[in-house]
Amino acid sequence: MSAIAVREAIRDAIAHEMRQNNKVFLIGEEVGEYEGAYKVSQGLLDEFGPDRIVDTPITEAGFTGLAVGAAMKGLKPLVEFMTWNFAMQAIDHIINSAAKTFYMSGGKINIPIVFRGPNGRASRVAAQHSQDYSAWYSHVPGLKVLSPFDSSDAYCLMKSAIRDANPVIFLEHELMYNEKFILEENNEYLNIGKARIMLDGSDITIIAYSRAVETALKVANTLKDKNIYAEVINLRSLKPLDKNTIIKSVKKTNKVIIIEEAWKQSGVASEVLSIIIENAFDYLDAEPIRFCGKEVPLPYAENLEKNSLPNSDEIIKKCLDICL
Amino acid sequence: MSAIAVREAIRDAIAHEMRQNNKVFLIGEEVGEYEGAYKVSQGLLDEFGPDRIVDTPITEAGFTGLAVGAAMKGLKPLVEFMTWNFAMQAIDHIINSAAKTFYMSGGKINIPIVFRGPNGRASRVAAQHSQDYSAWYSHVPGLKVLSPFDSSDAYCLMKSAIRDANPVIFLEHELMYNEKFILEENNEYLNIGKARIMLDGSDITIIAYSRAVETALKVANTLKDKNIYAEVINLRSLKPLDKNTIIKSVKKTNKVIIIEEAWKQSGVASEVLSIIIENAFDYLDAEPIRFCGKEVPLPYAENLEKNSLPNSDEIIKKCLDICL
Amino acid sequence: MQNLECSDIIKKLGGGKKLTARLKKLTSELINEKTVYSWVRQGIPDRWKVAVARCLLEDNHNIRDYNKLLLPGISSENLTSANNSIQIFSESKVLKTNDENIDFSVDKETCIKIYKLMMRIRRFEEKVGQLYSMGMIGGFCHLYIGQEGVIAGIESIANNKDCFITGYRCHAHMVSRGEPLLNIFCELLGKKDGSSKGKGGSMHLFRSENNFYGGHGIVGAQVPLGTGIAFANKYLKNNAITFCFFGDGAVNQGQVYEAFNMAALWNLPIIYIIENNQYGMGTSVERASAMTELFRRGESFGIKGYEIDGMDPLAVNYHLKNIYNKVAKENLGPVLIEAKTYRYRGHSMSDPGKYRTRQEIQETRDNRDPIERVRSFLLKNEFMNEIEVKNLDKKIKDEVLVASDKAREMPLPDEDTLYEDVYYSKDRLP
Amino acid sequence: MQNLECSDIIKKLGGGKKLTARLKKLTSELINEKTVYSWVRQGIPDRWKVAVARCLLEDNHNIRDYNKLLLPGISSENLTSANNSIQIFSESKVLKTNDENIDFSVDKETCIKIYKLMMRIRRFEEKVGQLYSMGMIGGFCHLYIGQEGVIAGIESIANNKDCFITGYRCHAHMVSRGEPLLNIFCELLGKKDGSSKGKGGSMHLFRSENNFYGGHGIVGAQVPLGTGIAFANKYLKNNAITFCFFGDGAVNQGQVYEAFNMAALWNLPIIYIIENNQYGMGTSVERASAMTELFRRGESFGIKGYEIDGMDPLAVNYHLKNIYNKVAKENLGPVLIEAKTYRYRGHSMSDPGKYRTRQEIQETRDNRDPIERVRSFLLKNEFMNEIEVKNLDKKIKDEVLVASDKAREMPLPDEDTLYEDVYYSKDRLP
Ligand SMILES: Cc1ncc(C[n+]2csc(CCOP(=O)(O)OP(=O)(O)O)c2C)c(N)n1
Ligand SMILES: Cc1ncc(C[n+]2csc(CCOP(=O)(O)OP(=O)(O)O)c2C)c(N)n1
Ligand SMILES: [Mg+2]
Ligand SMILES: [Mg+2]
Repeated sequence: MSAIAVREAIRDAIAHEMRQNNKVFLIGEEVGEYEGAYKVSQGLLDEFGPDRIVDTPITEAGFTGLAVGAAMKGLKPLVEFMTWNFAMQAIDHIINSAAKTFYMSGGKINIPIVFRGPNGRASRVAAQHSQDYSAWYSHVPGLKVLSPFDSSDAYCLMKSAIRDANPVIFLEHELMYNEKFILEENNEYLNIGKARIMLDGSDITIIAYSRAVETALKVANTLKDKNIYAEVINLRSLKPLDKNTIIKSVKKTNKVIIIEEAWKQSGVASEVLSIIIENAFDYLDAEPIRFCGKEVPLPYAENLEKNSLPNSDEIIKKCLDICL
Repeated sequence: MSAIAVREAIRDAIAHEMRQNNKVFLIGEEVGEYEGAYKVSQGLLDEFGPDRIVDTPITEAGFTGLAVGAAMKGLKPLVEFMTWNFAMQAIDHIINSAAKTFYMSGGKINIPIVFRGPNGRASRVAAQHSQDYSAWYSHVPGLKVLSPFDSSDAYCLMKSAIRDANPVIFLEHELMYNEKFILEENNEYLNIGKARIMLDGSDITIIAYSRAVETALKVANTLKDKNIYAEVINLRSLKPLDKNTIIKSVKKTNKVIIIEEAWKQSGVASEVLSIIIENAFDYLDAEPIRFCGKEVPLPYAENLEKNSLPNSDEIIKKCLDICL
Repeated sequence: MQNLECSDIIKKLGGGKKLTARLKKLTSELINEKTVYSWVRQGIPDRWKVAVARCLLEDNHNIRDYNKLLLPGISSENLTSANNSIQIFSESKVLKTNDENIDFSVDKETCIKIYKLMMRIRRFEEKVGQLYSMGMIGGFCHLYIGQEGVIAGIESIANNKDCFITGYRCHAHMVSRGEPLLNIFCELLGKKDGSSKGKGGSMHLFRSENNFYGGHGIVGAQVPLGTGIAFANKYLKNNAITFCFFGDGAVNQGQVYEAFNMAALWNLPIIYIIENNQYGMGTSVERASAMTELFRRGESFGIKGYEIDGMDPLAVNYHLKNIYNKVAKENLGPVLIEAKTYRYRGHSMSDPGKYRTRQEIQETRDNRDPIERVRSFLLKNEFMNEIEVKNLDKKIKDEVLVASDKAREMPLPDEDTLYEDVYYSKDRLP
Repeated sequence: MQNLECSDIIKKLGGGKKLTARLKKLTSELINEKTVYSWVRQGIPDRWKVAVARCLLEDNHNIRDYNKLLLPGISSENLTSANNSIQIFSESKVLKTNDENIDFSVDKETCIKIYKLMMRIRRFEEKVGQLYSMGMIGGFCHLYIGQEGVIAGIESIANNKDCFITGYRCHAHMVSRGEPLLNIFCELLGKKDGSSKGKGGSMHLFRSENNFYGGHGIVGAQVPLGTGIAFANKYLKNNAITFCFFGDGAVNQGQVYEAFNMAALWNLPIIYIIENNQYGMGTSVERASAMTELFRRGESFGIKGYEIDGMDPLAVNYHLKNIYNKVAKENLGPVLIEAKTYRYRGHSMSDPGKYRTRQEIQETRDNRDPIERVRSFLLKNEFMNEIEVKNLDKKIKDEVLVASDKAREMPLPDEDTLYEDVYYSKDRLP
């Protein structure tokens, strides 16, 4: 069990599934010869050839609609968005053509498709290239929404996503691509809809997803030094959300904070908080708190950019407040 | 003070502002000769001519981008989407070109523009024509999001929206267009960001927006028969949200439910609930509850469609549970 | 492989000193496609590239051999299609239906099939209009009356395995693809046994068993979707052709051109059909489109276009048969058809119709009705006599009536189906 | 008004019995545009409509008089533009820059201005490349080196009130529109005094006082935006022309064609410029575009296109001056320019560049460099001598160095500005 980067984990999962099922193909801008703007598809063109690794013109609406059409006809497209920001041009097809068709057709036409790419902030790329779409997509019934944190998440969830018969939104994080993690070998196909407890704890529950899990683990580590044992939950599946794991943990620890990098208003954290309130209100010793990205378009300047993220010192301070 | 329909209130507000400022123009599909698919622009072509009431081809991305460009150059476009569903084709311009430019340009280029049209369900038009975008737009900094309930809201908010120097999302409700309400004459220009207390009460707070306010008032009425006095808050401005009014009311009544027609997960109600928890946790006698639209693409069949909405009997029952 | 004359090249390039020097150097080597593409990047016009490429290709019919000479990622197919795009460019045309040199006649069987289908659609739609007026159908409802010639002409040359896709004006396509009328009526009435279990309604009809892929409510969306179906057919090598229908209003949607470009680039087996009924809602073509010869809308993307008279189903049959064969057998790639047609009814049931005159509608009905046209032809050719036609009409009318009456008695969907079909229940694909 | 010959009409229409009968009926009445448009709807080809419309229009120069004859919503402008679209159609062309019959020479002042601007851009961009490599600039950074001839040629014919808009490769346009280098450097370094207060970075530069509207990160988005600026200029009747720049990759974006259609339909004063540098990231034009003669991409929408050599700024100056005058003074409406150019550097700073050969880049630099070309011209025409040119080069190099050194010392944005500029603070417009 050696460490592998998140980028490689995604690539390996795709390659594995492509070997199993020749209806699976990858389509997007620069996925072939260039091997992906972020090199996620490295080596795939060599192995699978241009019929199955399809470079497209810069036409997100067009190639997304095309992929959804191909899925209607029985193929399994994996659509790479160079970043999720560009998927706004194609969102009508993701929502109206992919998410709603199975229902509108009374179950006749299902759309087995995976939409993937880096989501949220990268480094210094400013507002138009840094939006986090977790809340938007997880708002919409008919979609499944996955948000891996580490290589195991990425590998197993990607394989499960490709085996799923529904449209799946797969939100990667550019700043995690290079991070290496041990790949756990069991659990090859994860059940979509299960959160992952990264750290068992008894004193406070910290809920996060994507790169914010790193922040959560960092916070938990600091708290441990003060003899506070935090339970860290990596949501991993934003739709369906794993209510049971969340509620169970909160009932145990009686305290909870939620961290996300995205904007606060009607974000994922607001849903998690609402679920906790609706299901475990009487178990709470303190009000749950959300720590989110600041509600501004992401600025370019280094110092401003840094300040726009949830701040771990602030989070630690609040946790101590609550727990002591 | 005679009753006027919501449709007319919107039209009158537009006409009033167009008379004041000749940089204001209306653009969209069928807004001119056809006088709007829902007749909101009735009579405007006659009064203002085709230079200011501009019929477009069916090209949402194109005419939205065009309108944003015109706003950059100092005009004040009012963009009609025949319904907000079609704005998904244009959402990149709404978010990336309109909402973010003022920030990205360091305050150099502001985008004075209003995007408007019917949002959410209409009657029997099925999933692709029935989505409610309240949560999506109110998630995004740089936008203001308004959601009028009655003719006064519609009239005053539209006038304020047109006078605002920022991009404003104006979410109308097709099933309210024909409803008539007395127009209150003071408060011509509302401060955006203020909720409206529709009914004073002491026992429970019911928070809603758009057509759900009707449901809220109906529920409050039934409760009154049982001597329970509900305070009904019409949010009206979804971004910025009027935290003060919400919190003040909850601190008074100690109980709260939230009604919205849109999908639940990370919806507007989840934000309102989160705000309440973060600011008035200790004042609550019971957990706040959300009543939302069912999490399915809206079905066509009459009975299914009806069941997909928040059910007032269920709401009343829950209120009684909480209050008694 | 041909070694081109240096002077020739220089002449074509129009001179220029440094360029001349460079070319002289180059032409002492062998000129191949790689050189050619490299030149292009250095500013030599594409038409020159194409000309040279053509020379190179003409000398060698086993094009595959050239692949190794090409830059990575440029396949010889791209070359040929770049090549074609020039040829294609000036070839879009109006296919005259009044040309007396062409014999549009069809055999008896085909003719009767076309007639029957049009008649079933007409009667079905008329009944739908009635049910709507009675308040039994809700929401939007777009009738196809007047346009029957397009779908009937095309269905008469299509195979079962061929794929169809269209917008919200989709009842006729569903009838054409063989869905029992009862199920369509049930869907429109929001009943349990509707084609989409009552969940989709008028705009969202699908019949996957006969390759009808809807029924889409977003104007233009079906064009990339249909292109994707064609992509899948090519991927699966199943020789099916896709017919992708859209309107004269939809033709301005940007995603249409994104799809055109990919279809041409990848040589996909698809026939795009603009059903130009002259209006998108209340907007006439000339108020919506800067260039109103819609059959030429593919030219900027290398797609050949033809205008045909959609009010003449026999002409549709004739021309589409030819085009179909080229696309299917000669691997022609995408083609664009503009079928001039007309809708007699409003855009949807709530259309006040102030944007055109009654006279305009009446004249079209009187002079160009597709059903009347084929009826005359049937009679003239003695495929059927007056009485047989009458009986057929009656039979169809009865069938429609029986189906609609039955549908009205069918039950609503069970209430617990509200939550069904949001997700495919089997979590994994086979 | 001309009463057309019935036989003529019938001949042009190609016959057809019912049609003939109907036309006979019609031609006994007066034929006017209304009739013509009505015919179109009834299936008579557009080219015929246009022919007749032209006849009618030619007889009467006071076109306004016809307005009352037209269907509501069809203005005579539409008629003329429909009319034009046909003329335009086959007129797109390659404007030869090597044509020895044309005199591309410019006056001394213009020539020096062009040279200076290109040199400032080149040196600025080279410095930016250095600062990036030193880790002082973050994120994406797209250099313009090699393409300077396009912007310099265009700036040489534009007025201050004319509007510019482009994508993320926008440093050069910002320099061209007169922004002090210090502010651009500050922006790229994320400093307080940056053009966008450090909030936008390399891709989001704006200079509204000189009508530069960005600086947009979404490929293709600037095309509708620029079209909207042209719409506003027409609305405001201020006679400004908009120059809207985009790439050969952006040219496949659907919104481009939505914008083209509206620009042509409404006759907007805009010049679209495709900066065809042969690649969109790592994808060459022929791998992305089915029809690679990009200057013809407007034809399906009635927009005339010209190919020009963007590596020759004097030719750009010459051709654009003519086109500009037509658009500005003859109300020609939108025009599309494809400027063939080349970028010497990677797409952005992180581009491995495997998709092309070093040789291809080197040859272009050696043979077609726009700066070298103008330098030769300057010297040959004795506008400057060798020493003067050297001194000028040195001055520019120094200016760049001073600005970049200064920028490095400037402070970061104040931390509390994070929350500023989300909303315009004055709640209401004046
Ligand atoms: C993206 C989008 N914009 C607007 C609409 C509303 N709409 C429905 S049909 C229609 C007119 C379409 O006209 P056309 O393409 O000519 O088809 P026809 O109705 O004539 O068959 C419009 C504007 C829509 N459904 N989708
Ligand atoms: C909608 C969208 N899709 C993808 C991208 C990523 N991207 C940035 S630049 C670029 C290539 C554009 O090429 P071209 O239009 O030729 O301009 P050039 O970079 O050559 O100046 C791509 C794919 C983007 N920014 N926006
Ligand atoms: Mg139409
Ligand atoms: Mg390029």
